[in-house]
Amino acid sequence: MRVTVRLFARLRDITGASEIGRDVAPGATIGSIWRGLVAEFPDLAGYERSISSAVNTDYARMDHPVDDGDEVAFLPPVSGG
Amino acid sequence: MRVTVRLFARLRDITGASEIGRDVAPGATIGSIWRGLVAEFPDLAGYERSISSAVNTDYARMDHPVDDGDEVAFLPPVSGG
Amino acid sequence: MIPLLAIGREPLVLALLVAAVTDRQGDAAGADGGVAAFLGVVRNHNAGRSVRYLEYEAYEPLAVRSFERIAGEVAARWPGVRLALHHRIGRLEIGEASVAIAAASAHRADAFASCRYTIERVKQIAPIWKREFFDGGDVWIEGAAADPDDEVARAKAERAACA
Amino acid sequence: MIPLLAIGREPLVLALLVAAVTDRQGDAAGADGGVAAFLGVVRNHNAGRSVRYLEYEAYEPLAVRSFERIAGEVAARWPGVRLALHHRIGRLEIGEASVAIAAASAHRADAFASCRYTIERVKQIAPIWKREFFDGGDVWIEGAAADPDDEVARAKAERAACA
Repeated sequence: MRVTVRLFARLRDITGASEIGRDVAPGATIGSIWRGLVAEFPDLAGYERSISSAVNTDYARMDHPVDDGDEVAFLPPVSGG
Repeated sequence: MRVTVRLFARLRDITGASEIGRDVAPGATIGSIWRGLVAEFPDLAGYERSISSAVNTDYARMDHPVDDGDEVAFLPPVSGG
Repeated sequence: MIPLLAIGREPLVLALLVAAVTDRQGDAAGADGGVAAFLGVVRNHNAGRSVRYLEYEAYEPLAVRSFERIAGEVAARWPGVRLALHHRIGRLEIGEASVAIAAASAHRADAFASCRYTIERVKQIAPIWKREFFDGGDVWIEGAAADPDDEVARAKAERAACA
Repeated sequence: MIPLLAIGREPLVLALLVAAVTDRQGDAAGADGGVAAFLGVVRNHNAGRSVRYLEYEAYEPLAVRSFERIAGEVAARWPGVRLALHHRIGRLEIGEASVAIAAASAHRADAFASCRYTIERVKQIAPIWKREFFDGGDVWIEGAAADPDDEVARAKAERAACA
């Protein structure tokens, strides 16, 4: 299965990309994708407790399963307003 | 001494005048002018407890003395906003 | 630049009040983080009556002084807030604004609180009256007995402002 | 008519939001008694730094959904309130508005509370970020860990709204 990962604000600066394609195994979750990113970009580890995530432009928890073609997004703490 | 009395909103409707000239004796207060008006226009009596007053465009209490040439105003309960 | 405190017969333009409170000079320029604003609007219903229109009148010089007093109370309670307050008089149709307030501050909590406090105080102490023309007649609306020194009323306005 | 909820790069015009929330049709026409509004403005100081300008970015589709969620919360908590909420993204200079909110209601207490609640919730859950360019560098500002289902955060927003 292939998913698109969207990254914002400082997460994008750390990874150097706002959008990354990822091949994932069946049974993958948002959390497993996140852990894969942290392995690749250790500076992401500091966001372990403050990250939010979304699937297909809806907030979703880390244990949410992903499907082929999903858009998964990781959001650092927000600062709008 | 002569003072000008200004009346607003329903007080003006009751008295039929927005401005009345009044000759007052030395020692007159806002309160004595008010009581004179109530004697003349009994419908004002209902405002006994809710009236506010001013002298020369500043709020003033009923026991405030008046001087020749003063502008005295009587204000029913307000409803701005 | 329009005055910060005013009474007049022309339609109110909230954007002018917002511009007036945010256009600061010197050290205060650029220090605002938020502007809270309020418009009082003529409603088509009141106390079960169908309202056709309102007529507002004011004891204008005392009303302006009352606005200055309110602005002084705001300055004492929320230092750094810049306040604009305009009230319209004359005939107002349904949907038109009778009062406009804007309060700028470095922090939104102060902007909201001072804006809300201001409308409460206007209703308590500004010598302004509205006459309601409804289906079947008209009536002077009488609200608060105005007493600027009434600390109980002032405390009530502070509570409404969540201050 | 402009949309009630929006994100875009153009300067915000508060008057358009006020017009949008007060221009009601049918039974609701003329029922508004007050409009509370808020503008968030770019400040020249933050955390001891001299700010030069800000750049806002958003995850736009999720941000619009977040605004819809906030509007739904407002509708549930303050029935009859009509809400408009616009957020700007891109480069914003000192004094420019980043967010504009207008809330119309028959009663001013609901207008104020829902307006304040809305800005608190935007800061809690809207996927929007600001990068601050200050004298000597730049930094991403990181505030709240966004979780729309966090009832503790929601209760905090209600308290700030004095609701």
